[in-house]
Formats: sequence, structure tokens, C-alpha cells
Amino acid sequence: MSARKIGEVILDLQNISLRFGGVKALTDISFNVREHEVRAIIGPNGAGKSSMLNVINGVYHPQEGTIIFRGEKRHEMEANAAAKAGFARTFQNIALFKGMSVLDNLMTGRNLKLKTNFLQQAIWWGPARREELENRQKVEEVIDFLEIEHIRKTPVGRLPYGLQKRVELGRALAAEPQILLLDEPMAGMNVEEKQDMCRFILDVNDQFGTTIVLIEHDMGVVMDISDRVVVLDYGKKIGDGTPDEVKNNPEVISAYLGTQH
Amino acid sequence: MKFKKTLFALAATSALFAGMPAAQADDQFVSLLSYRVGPYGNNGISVFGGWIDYMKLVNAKGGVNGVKLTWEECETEYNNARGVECYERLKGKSPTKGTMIHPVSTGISYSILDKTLADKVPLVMIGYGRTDAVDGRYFPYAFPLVTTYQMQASAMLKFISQRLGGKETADLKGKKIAFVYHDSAFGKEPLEVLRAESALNKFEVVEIPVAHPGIEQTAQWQQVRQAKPDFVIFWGWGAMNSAGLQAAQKVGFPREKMVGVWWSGAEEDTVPAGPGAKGYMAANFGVVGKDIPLIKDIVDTVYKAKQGDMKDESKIGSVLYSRGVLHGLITVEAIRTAQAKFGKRVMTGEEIQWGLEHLKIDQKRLKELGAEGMMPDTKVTCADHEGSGKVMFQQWDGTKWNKITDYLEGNRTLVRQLLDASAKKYAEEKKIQPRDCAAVDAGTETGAANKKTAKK
Amino acid sequence: MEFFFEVLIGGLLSGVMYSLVALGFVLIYKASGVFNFAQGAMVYFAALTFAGFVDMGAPLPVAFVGAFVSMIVLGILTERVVLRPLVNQPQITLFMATIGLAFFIEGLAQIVWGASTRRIDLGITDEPIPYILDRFNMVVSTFDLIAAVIAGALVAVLAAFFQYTKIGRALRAVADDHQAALSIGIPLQHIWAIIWTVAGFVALVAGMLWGARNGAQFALTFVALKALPVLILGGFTSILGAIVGGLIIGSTEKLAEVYIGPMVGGGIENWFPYVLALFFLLVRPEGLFGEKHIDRV
Amino acid sequence: MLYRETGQFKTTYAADQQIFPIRQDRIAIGLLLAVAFLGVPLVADQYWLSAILIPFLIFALATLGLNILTGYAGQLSLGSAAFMAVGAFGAYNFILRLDMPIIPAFLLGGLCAATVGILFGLPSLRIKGFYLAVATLAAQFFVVWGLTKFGWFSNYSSSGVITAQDMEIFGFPIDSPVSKYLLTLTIVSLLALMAKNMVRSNTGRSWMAVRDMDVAAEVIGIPLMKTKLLAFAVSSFYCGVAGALAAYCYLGTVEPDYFTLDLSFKILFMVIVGGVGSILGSFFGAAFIILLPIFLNIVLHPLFGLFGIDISTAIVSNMELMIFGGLIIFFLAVEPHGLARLWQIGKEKLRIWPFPH
Repeated sequence: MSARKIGEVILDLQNISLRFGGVKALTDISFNVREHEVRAIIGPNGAGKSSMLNVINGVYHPQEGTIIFRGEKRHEMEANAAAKAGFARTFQNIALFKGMSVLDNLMTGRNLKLKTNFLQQAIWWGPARREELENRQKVEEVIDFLEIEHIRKTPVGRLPYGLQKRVELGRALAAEPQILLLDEPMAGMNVEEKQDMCRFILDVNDQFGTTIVLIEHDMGVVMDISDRVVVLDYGKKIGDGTPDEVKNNPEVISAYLGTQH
Repeated sequence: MKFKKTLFALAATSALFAGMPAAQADDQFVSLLSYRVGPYGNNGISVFGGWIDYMKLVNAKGGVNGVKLTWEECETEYNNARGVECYERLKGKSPTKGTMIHPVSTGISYSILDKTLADKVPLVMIGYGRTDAVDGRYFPYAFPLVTTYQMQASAMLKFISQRLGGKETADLKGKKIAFVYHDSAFGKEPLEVLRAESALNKFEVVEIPVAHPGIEQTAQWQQVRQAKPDFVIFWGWGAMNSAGLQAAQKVGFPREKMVGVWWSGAEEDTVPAGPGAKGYMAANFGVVGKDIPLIKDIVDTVYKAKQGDMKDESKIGSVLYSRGVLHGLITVEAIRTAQAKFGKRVMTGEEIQWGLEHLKIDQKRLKELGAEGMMPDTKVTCADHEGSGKVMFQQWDGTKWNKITDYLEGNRTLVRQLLDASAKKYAEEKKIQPRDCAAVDAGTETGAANKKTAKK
Repeated sequence: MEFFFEVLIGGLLSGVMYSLVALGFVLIYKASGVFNFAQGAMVYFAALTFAGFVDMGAPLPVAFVGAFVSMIVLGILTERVVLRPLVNQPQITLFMATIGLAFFIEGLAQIVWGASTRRIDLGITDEPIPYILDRFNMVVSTFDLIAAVIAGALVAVLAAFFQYTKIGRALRAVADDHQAALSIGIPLQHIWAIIWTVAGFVALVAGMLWGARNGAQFALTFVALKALPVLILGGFTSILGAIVGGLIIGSTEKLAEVYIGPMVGGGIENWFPYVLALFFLLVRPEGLFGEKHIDRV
Repeated sequence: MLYRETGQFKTTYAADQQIFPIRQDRIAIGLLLAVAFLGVPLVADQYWLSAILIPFLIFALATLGLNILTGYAGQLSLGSAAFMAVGAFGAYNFILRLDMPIIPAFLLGGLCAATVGILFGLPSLRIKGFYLAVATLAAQFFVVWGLTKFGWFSNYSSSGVITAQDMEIFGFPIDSPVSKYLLTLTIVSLLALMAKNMVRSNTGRSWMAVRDMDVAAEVIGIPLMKTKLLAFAVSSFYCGVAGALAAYCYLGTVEPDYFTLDLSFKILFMVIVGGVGSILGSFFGAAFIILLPIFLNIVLHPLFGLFGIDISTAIVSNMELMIFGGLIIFFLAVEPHGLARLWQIGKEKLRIWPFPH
């Protein structure tokens, strides 16, 4: 559980519906996220969890619904605008820049903090170099935090899966986000790796007060680290509340009994 | 470092192949910027075959006053950049820097014009190239020999007029002529003179460009059909030619009302067009065929000894082959002329420049060479680097080209006005002062160099 | 108005020729996801080979079979040497590899057969059909009309091949799903070799017709580039699209040359199809008959 | 001198961020530049300067341009030659009409190319891969046509050919091969350095991010449109300057038809052979593609001569086509990062030599 004091609602999603052609991915979903909390989205495969995250940070544009972020009401997010507003995320199928080194991936995460233009960067000496060094400092802090110093210069394509996941978290953290969206950060990991990842997530939440929205399959993990949980099934919301509330929700139980291993 | 190694390798190979003269010092080395592949390789095979065969013939007969010819080919693919590279590469192979250069490509001529001037190697462009170089005062080392595009276009108009029952170009009044041309530097060259002639003689010119490579010309020939011209001037090169003839056939435009530039009037153009080419006419330098004594001589001497350059011997005596022979012939005659003044030895570029500027080839001389009628009488001077300006016309009868006119000459005054203006513009851009040709002719000023005008 | 129709019909008929080249692209793209830039070079190679055999004295059918065998060898070699090592590479890599392949084939063709333009005589004259000329004062070429009929027949044969033969059905399965194809029991490599052979056959027919129309020569590779805008219009996966796209490109480029050309100095035929395709891309990136593609994250 | 980095520890991030972090590399590059600027002008003859080194530098620059677009930003272009043409004709007109000094004219020519590049880069916002390649073909054909068609560009020269004006810098005439070489070398070195700086800072990282995964790039706040168009602009600028240099320092005269699709392909080949996404590779690729035909011409004749076969130049040229094509396939299949990667592997081997691991 987070030691942080949970604050006001900063993100409020109201009546979100999303379709791809004739396929309904999300139907009339509403829920909110409070500042500093760890909010989990769970549900069986194909429930629309990833689509939900994609709606939140503007990768997908819902046909219906309203998104209120810090009091600002809009019909849909734009991916770029979301990043500027302080959203950062990881993806279910790691979306790192495979041709670049770990360091460069993390530096790219900070792209919004770099203010010099391409001409200054082409000249290098002066503001561009200074800025590059300052940001390198910050990125090194993230590298320290995630304990990935030894792979700094390695192209991410060559890293094992678990490390790639960690690097992707690092890229999101490098942006110093206010809200961190994590799409199955622990999928495909062994117990040890999962423990590490849990620790990182909680530390982030603790130390920087970052609000976290995560999708996770491992119920144990979800129940352990999240403050509140929303449950989706077939694109509909079937439960919302604290881990305990959700655990005892009959609809949730039946959905999971039908699909869960 | 790798790059350093490369540099070492460069230096080493440089010594091996660029710096070392390949030719014996007592041979006259000729650079051949040839093209046997690429879009125009088909044409190049015949031109360079004829040229090389002629040089082999000359060597077989003891060379030019005892001086043997040697040569090396460098493939340009008709590409300007490669032409420059070839020119530079072959330049180092002999003390004469390649004797004289015939790029057989307008583009390459333009690209090496300045370089040949700086190296004092004559640039000879027989029937193509930078045409305002006819003014030898501004272009001491460039020779657009025999006939320029402009003179040719003007002569074509006279020819068309005669075909339509008139006598002079003025009789074209009220007629309509379609100009179907390759949309490039080459094709646009005669536009100016055609426009000037049409204004002067009150006939109409319909300009129809064909985009490179021009193998699809249906739309253009439909335009021709729509315009109902009295005659078509066809200004193509390479793939465009046979395609144009076939397209004319496709829309039913009579080939007897089409006259082509001399780069559109070869077997390479008509044979692939099949029956579609019959009746088509084109300009040329002179007669062609296997019956010409010189060509027979080549077959008897060079091919009997299995030394011939042409793999496809059926092309011997063809239009482009004959043109290649003329390239060789003019090269050798220029060397011979220079030797008459400077002695019977290897000639340098500067000496050949003198030879070219005093070159005189008339039918008597051609007859001695067995080449009577293959080209018009040509007399080059300092002021006139063209030397003739005349052209004859031939017609394709389905199997071979036949001469159908004597030499015709276009409106020289008009053409020279245009070319002079162009040469002056060039001189101004380049800040060159003209040579004094009277002094050069009198022999008081031998130097072929131009003075630069003072910088402003 | 007659003139308009004359240009339109002429354009449609030359469009058929583009369609033929585009057809080869579609076949390969459908089956293997490779955008085969070398299709034009294959057309050139096929035309030269056919003409070469004829020039050596072979009767037309023999030359046809000989050229077809050459195309089969070429297809199989391509699969072995080019595609197999590049399997699972991004599409764009394969595309660039086929540019390399195009250069290779062009060089090979000229080494084997020489750079000379070869005339192909199929015994069809390329002259206006007298009846239409007299009756409507319009020029429609006999040759183009027959070529269109041949192209139509080729499409019908291909359709039958895909519909009624076991290999054809397997090929269609591959197009839909590589996994499913494996279950039919035909190795993917064989299927690729077959599809390149079929594309070689199409290239041969296209090469013969183009060669008879304009001579078998290097410039054919340039014309074949026009198949690219055709594909963008028609979609990369649709045989019908290749046909319709070819007709659209053929007719619009001719009409543009005749009606817009004179206003801007002519010679626009070279770029017009590409610019048309470009604008089309902005409106409908998947082509007229292509499948819509959604990016999933 | 052993190639070792033992004992070279980076104590600051600044030291770690150098272009050449290993001391031996810095010495080598210093030597190389010294040779290029001082040694070459002393020893190279005219053939090497004007037929090999100058075109090598110019094509390296164009390759660099295309590499920025294709290698770094992941946008395939088949229209590089068209952008070179814009640069060449742009520079010509600035000098002709405004009597401008050459350096600003070259840069403005490059800017013209950048503008055209942005225009034809616009479709990249909606289309990718070979769709975009076809769109850039439109640029290739349209630009060459436009330059041929509108006489203004070539100052109404009847043939459409432009002749480079005489050049001078601060009264010092640039007319000899050596001076042209030095001018080209200076410009190319500076632009290459700037390219390296761009790709090692945020600009380059944004390009690579868009290349590797555009959705993720957008999500972390990289503006796709701006990034892609910037890549088109910078790439076209480099090609444009290369075009101007080709006209002024290499050929002297150019016509629009010089900038054909074949030239675009050649530049693409240089990128592939040299190394997609490598600045150094651009130089390797250009050197390789320029030297290969010359090398073949020189080597194949004597080689076949050994067996008593007299091969024609035509066969050599066609073999060149085949070897080019074969190499492209080879590199794509075996070493997608081209010569630059082989170079790197060689260096790593050298570092641990004589031990195998």
C-alpha cells in the first residue's frame, strides 16, 4: 500500500465507447483516477484493458465519451498532448526503439525537456551540449534507480525480455511523469523479476508521488500493490473498488471463473 | 585506419593504372569515350565499331605517315559523370592527353568543354554537342564539325519545302510542320532556329515534346494526327526512334511525310520498327552502304584478318557504322594535316588543334580514301569551326537507306546570328575575350589560348 | 469529341499494357508480401530472351517455351538466393533487395543477349483498324486491341488457375495466412518458387507484347515503373485492382498529355501518373480494391 | 601503437559523449583530416582529384543526406537526385541573379531543396514504406521535368544546360582541381560534423524513435509531423548542397537530365552498402560505389586476359550492374548495417587482438 496520501481525482473518464469498424472494444465505461494512487485495470484477455490505456493517452480516439484531466474537459486525448500533460506509459508488447542503446532510449524519454532546436544541436557547442549533459545527469539517476548501469550502451534489441521491460519503465520514468500508465509490466517475468518490478513501481509511487495506472494479470500482484481496481470484461465495466471489494464482487468472480486458468 | 589504407591503395593503384602511360611514346594514343551499354549502347556499338575498324585499317596500312594509332576504350554509358571520369582517366595514358576527344554525347561534351580547353586537347563534336562553338574565336579547342543541329534543322525546312513542291524555305508559307522532339538538351537545340524560321517564312510549327525515354508515344502521335501537319520533323534518339515510327504507323500518319534528324535515321531505328518504317526519311552526312570502296577495304583488310570490332557483321556499312568510320577518318586527317606542318611524328593536342583549324576534306581527298560522298566538303578555319553546314537526305526503303537528295544548305545567316549571340553570352558569363582570327590565319598569332577579360 | 474518345481509347489500350506488368507485382505481393521492384527487369529479360530465341531461328512456340523455361529458372533462383536468406525481414528491406535484383537481372540480360534492341514480330500489324477509321474517323490500333484481348485471356487463365488447381488454391491460402498454408502440406518455399514462376510467365507475356509494340529494349524497364502508380491506385493485393488501375493510369496520362500538356509545355506523361497516385494516396492509402490496414498497438 | 582502450576511463559524462571516445580513434581521425587537407593536395594528381576524390566527397554528402532520411528517420526516398538538382539550379540562379558569393548561394540552394523536400515529404505523414517510395518517385520525375520545362531555371539556355560561373572566395579564385577539392572537403567535413551532432542529440534520437516505432514515439511526446518533415528538410538540404557542389566543383555544366532516377538509386545503394543509419558508413558507401566500377574496369580486363579472353567494355559494365545488384542483396541479407558495421566488427576484433574473445 502506498504510504502517500491519496489526493483528489485528477483523471475522470466518463462514458467512453470505442469501436473498430463494427467491433465494439469499449462500451460506456466510466471510472476515475486519484492523484498519487495506484490504480489497476484488470480483466480477462480481450476485455479491452489495453484499449482503455490507449484511450487515456490518446493513441485511440473514442467515438463517445468525455475525458476530464485536471479539470480540463475534452472529448479525446491526443498522444502528443498527453505526453506534454505528464502522461508516460509502457506497452504490453514492449515498444522500445530497438535500434538505439538503453541510454538513448532513456534520453528520448526526456525529449520534451530538451528545448534547443536542431540547429543549435547541429552546432553542438554551447546550449545543446550543456542541455545534453544536464539531461544525461537525470537519465543516469533513472539508470541508477533501476539498476541498469551495466547495459547503458547496449542496443535494446539485444537485451533479454525482462530487462527490456525495465528499460521501457525507465524511458517512461525519464520523462518525470505525473501519471504513469503501465501495460502488463510484469508479463512473462519470473517471480524474482516480478518482485523487482513491484518494488520499482511502489518506489516510484512513493518517492516521486507519481500516479500509476496499471494493467496486470497476476492477481496477487494487483491485490498487493493497488489502491483501487477497475474490472473490465468484453469491453464493459463489471467492477470498481478497493482490491477487497473487487475480490468479493460476484460478477467479477464469474467472469474470472469462466476464463481464468 | 581503413581510410588510410584505402588512400595507400589509391596511391598504389594510381601509379599502376592512372599515372603510367599505357601507350608507347611513339604511338598516337586516342582516348575513346565509348558507350556500348545503357540506354544508347545499341547506337554506340555501331559508331565505335566503325571508328575502331577505321583505325585498324589505317594501322594495317602503316599508320599515319608511319605513326601507329593506339587507343583505349572507357565505357561512359552515355552518362556525364562517367564521361568526366573516363576523360580524366584516359588523359593520363599518353603524353598527348588523348589526342582529341569525340564524346559522341552532347551531355559529355558540355561536361568536359572546360577541361579540354584547360588541357589543350581538341574536343570534336561531329554533328552534336555545343553548337555555338562554331565560333572558333571563343572556343579555340571545341570543334562542332561538319554540320550543327541548327544548320541541319534549317536545311530540313528547305528539304520539306522541296518535298511539298516548293523550292526554297520561303515556299513553306502557310504550311504547318509538327516538330516531335526528345524533351532534353539534344531535342531543344533546334527549337530556336525553327521558331525564327517560322517567323521569317510565315509557316506554323507545332511543338510536341516526348519525355525520355519516349518508348510510349501514342498520345503524341494522336496530337500529330489531330494537328494535321503537312510534314513532321522527328528529332529523336535511341529508344524513342523506333517507337515513334511505330506510333506513327499506329495512328496512320504517313512515314513519307516524316523527316528525322541524323540521330534518328539509322538501321537501329528503322529495323526494330519493321514495316512501319518504310518511306521514312532522315538527314545524314552522306552515302552509306557496303559498296563504298572504303568499307569494302575495311572488310577485306580488317575482317578478313578476323580483327574487326563488330560482332554483328551485318551492321558493317550501316548509317551509324559509317558515322563511326567518319569519326576515325576525320581524326586521322586532322593528324595528317598537323603532321604536314609539324613533322611526321606523334602530334600533341596543340598541334592537332592547328591541324583541325586547317582541316580541309573535299571530295577529291575522299575519293583517294575510297570514301567519296560519305560527307560534304569540309573546310575548317579559325572563325568557322563547323566547316560545312551541309546535309543530305536519305530514305528507308524497308531494307536499306538510299540517298534521295544532294547536299542542301539551310539559312546560314540566320543560324549564325543565333549561334553568335549564344557564343557571346557564354563569353560574357565566362569573361572570355575573342581571339583575333585574322591574325591566327595569317600565322602571326599561333597560340590558341584566349585571354580573360579583366575582372570587374 | 471524336478526338477525345480516340485519345481515351488509345489510353485505355496502353493501360492494358501497364496492367499486365502490374499483375506480376500483385501476384508476388499477394503470396509473399514482397514488393517486387524487379518485375520490370523481368519483363525486359523475358522479352529479350524470347526475341533472342527467335533470332536464333526458333519458331515462335519454341521460343515461347524456351523463354518460359528461362523464367522458371530465374524464379527458382530468386527464391533460393534472394528470398530465402531474407525471410522474416521487414518489407522495406525486401523491397530494397528487389531493387538490387532488378539491377542484377538487367545486367544478366544484357550479358546474355546484348544491349541491342530486338524486334519481336508476332505477325500482328500495328495499324489503325480501317472500319473504325472510316466509320468514326477514329484511330484504334489493331495491335493494341489484340493485345487487350490477350491480356484479358491471361487474366482469365490466372483466375482459373487460382480457382481450380490445387496449387492455385494453396497460393490463395498463403495469401490469406501463411500458417494455414503450411497445413495444406506444401512448403512455403515451393509456393514462393511457384508464384515467382507464375509472375515470370506474366512477365513473359507482357514482354512479348511490349516488345512487339516497342521493340525488346532496355527502356522497357523504365515503362515498367509505371506499374507502381497503377498498383497504388488499384491496391497491392487485387488482380482486379491491377487491371482497373492500369486502365485509369493509361487513359488519364494520355488525356493529360493531350489536354493539359500543351498548356505547360508538354512531356507531362512521365510524372503525371505518379502525382496522380500521390494525391490518391492521401485520400485512400489502401487503393481502390486493397484491404484497409489498421495499426494496432 | 596498440589499439587499446585500457586505462582510458571516462570520469565525466562530457568525456563519455565525445564522437570518438577512444583516444586512438581521435588520433587517427586527426591524422586522416591532416592527410585530407594537407597531404592529398600535395600528392594527388588531377585524375584523382577531379575524377575520384571530388565526386567521392560530393556523393558522400548526398548519401549522408539520404542516410539521415532513410537510415535515421526510416523514410525511404527514391528522389535524392531530384533534390540535388534543385540545389544545383538554385545555387546557379542565386549567383546569376543576385551576384551572390558562392557559399551563401550553395546554402540557399540547399534551402530551396529543403523546401521542395518538405513539400514532397508531406505525404509521409499518411503513408509509409514503399508507398512513400512511390511518392518520392513523383518528386524525382516532376522536379526534373519542371527544371527542363521552365527556361527561367536555366536562364533560357536553348539546350537547358547550365554552366557554372567562375568561383571565388574572398577574391581567391576556385578554379584548379586542388582548390575545388579543398572547398568540397571543407563543406563536406563541416556538414558531416553537423550531421553527427544532430544524430547524437535529441533531433537524431527523435528521428530514430520515429523510425523504430512511430506510435511509441508519439506517445512519449515526439511530434511526428515535425520530426518527419525536419528529416526531409535536413536530408534534402544535404542533397541540395551536394547537387550544387556537383555542378560547381565536379561537372562544371549540368542539365536536369543528369539528375536521373539512376542517380537516386546509386545514392540509395551507397546508403545500403555503406551502412543504413551510419554517418561514417555514408563515406564508406560512396567510396565503394564510386571505386567499384573503376576497379572492375581495371581488374577485369587483365584478369580475363590471363585466360586469353578479351572481354568487351560492355560486358564489364553489365557485370558491374550484376555485382551492384548482387552486393545489395548480399548486404541486406548478411550485413544490413553495411560496411560501417564490418568496420566496427573489425575494430572490436582489433581491440581484443590477439585473444580470440
